[in-house]
Amino acid sequence: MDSLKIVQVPVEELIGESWEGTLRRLTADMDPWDIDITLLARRYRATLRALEDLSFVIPGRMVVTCSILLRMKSDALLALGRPTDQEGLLDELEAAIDETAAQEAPPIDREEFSLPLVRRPRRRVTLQDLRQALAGAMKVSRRRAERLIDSVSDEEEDLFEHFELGGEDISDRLRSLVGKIKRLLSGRRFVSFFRLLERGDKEERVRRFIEVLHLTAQGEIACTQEEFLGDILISRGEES
Amino acid sequence: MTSEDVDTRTRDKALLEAALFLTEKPIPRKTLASVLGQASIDYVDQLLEELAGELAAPQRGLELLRRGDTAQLQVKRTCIGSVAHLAPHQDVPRPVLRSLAMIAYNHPMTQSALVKARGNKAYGHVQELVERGLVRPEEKGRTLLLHVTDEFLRYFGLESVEEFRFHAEAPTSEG
Amino acid sequence: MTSEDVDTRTRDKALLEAALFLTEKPIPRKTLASVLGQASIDYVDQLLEELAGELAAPQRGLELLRRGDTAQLQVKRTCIGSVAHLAPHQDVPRPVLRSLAMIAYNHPMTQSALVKARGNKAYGHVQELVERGLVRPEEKGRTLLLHVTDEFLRYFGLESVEEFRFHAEAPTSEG
Repeated sequence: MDSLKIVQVPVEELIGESWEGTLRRLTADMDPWDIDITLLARRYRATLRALEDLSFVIPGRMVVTCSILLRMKSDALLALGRPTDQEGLLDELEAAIDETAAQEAPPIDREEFSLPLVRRPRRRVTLQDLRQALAGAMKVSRRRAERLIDSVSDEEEDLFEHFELGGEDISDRLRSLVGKIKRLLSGRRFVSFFRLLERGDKEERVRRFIEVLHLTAQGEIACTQEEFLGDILISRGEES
Repeated sequence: MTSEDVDTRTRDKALLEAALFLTEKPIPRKTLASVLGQASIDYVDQLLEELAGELAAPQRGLELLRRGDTAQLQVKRTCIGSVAHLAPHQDVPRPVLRSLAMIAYNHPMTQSALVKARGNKAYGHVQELVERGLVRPEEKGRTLLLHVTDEFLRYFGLESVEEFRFHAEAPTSEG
Repeated sequence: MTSEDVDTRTRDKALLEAALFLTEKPIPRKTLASVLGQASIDYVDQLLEELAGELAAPQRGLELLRRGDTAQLQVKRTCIGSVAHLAPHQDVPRPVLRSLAMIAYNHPMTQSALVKARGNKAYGHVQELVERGLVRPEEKGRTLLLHVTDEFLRYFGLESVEEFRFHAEAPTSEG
């Protein structure tokens, strides 16, 4: 008897069927003196699954019964078959269930025992909200723009002024940077400008940026910037 | 009553429904009065009364819960079973509900006995249940004696705590 | 129609109201059908229609919002101004609303311009706004041109998007 056949049991019989009733039904074709606990456990689980598929409420006792059957099945498999009979099985189950139930809080019937439900109603937004949102958005976007401009102009004032273009070690630095970029690019099409930074301070950023410009001019690498003031994506140049 | 009064009353009833729909907590009559533009409490009561009457019709799924000075809309008990699963913020967490069930079942129950049975989390549960007005603590020596409240009975539509015990002991297979 | 049908219909209307009251999000008709015990979509439609009719009365503060395959109760626009302060949660998150306001103000606006102004999160906002039917994207070269929809105008009770611009530019002290 598989889960399909269980579903074929008239629905009105399944509704409200007690765990004892289910056991009787599932063992009806077995020798009462030789209950196959492995088969029974499988059938019982299939019944539960069928009830679940039908969206039936599954009483806690049926779940307990099933878990006990599974435990008995594993015991039986370990002991290679423990003779039992239908009535004895029922007694044993009943005792086990009473014991389990006694340890638990009293059964809760969902219908009878459920608190009023909490809602988190969300209100629709008003024109006034939309208007305030616009003011907020404008303020934030202005700040964003100012921040970006500030950061660029700060760098120009503080650093470009004192920056020595080139310098003695520029070719060495360019060579080592090309090596680094190639390593970072292995298996990739692009590498972010930020990956080239170690400390990430303004001075390093400007220095790297100028090196990147040099390498771009030499055709060693190519740069794209999709977004204004956004990240610079570096790819292999035509010369490399 | 002039036709303008009728119009005002109509608008106020709509505002009352909107206010009750939007709040997630019981709303004081004073707040409702201010929503209606500084109306009198008596007037608010009249409108609440009317609303409660309309909600009593069997084709309505909500009811007006009046408690102390507050009002709140809630799903009728007869409908809860079919729709509870739709509420994303489930009422009381299941462990808290279990502690409540235990208190009701052993009513009155000492907090120490509850903690013995349910573990240390039960202290938090008691606090939550007291805040919700479902449990009333009474000092008793070094522990608290926990009672369920009238509010508890009303919530579950019970006459007495014994009735809960009776329900709890009924075989589940009959449910 | 037998009296039993009438009773079932009465109960179903109550369940429908309860279900709509409980959910925070638009609820698919299929879900409503299953709340009514595997009712047909046609039947759900009939009941929704009836409910919408009842809510249209001026003394009701709610209305039924139907979009696509879903239904949702919401406070009428005419009432929301008086009760909005009672609800801590709004149905469009603030950052998303800011993006929407910007699109409406600069209508139509390219997605790239929006992202420039609002940052990368704006991609997500646009997606949410499109899903809610408040914004309609139109492909334009490599970016999208964003339009507000008729649904947007209806939601805010506007005649045109220019009206919003006018509102937005009015001195705030009047708001």
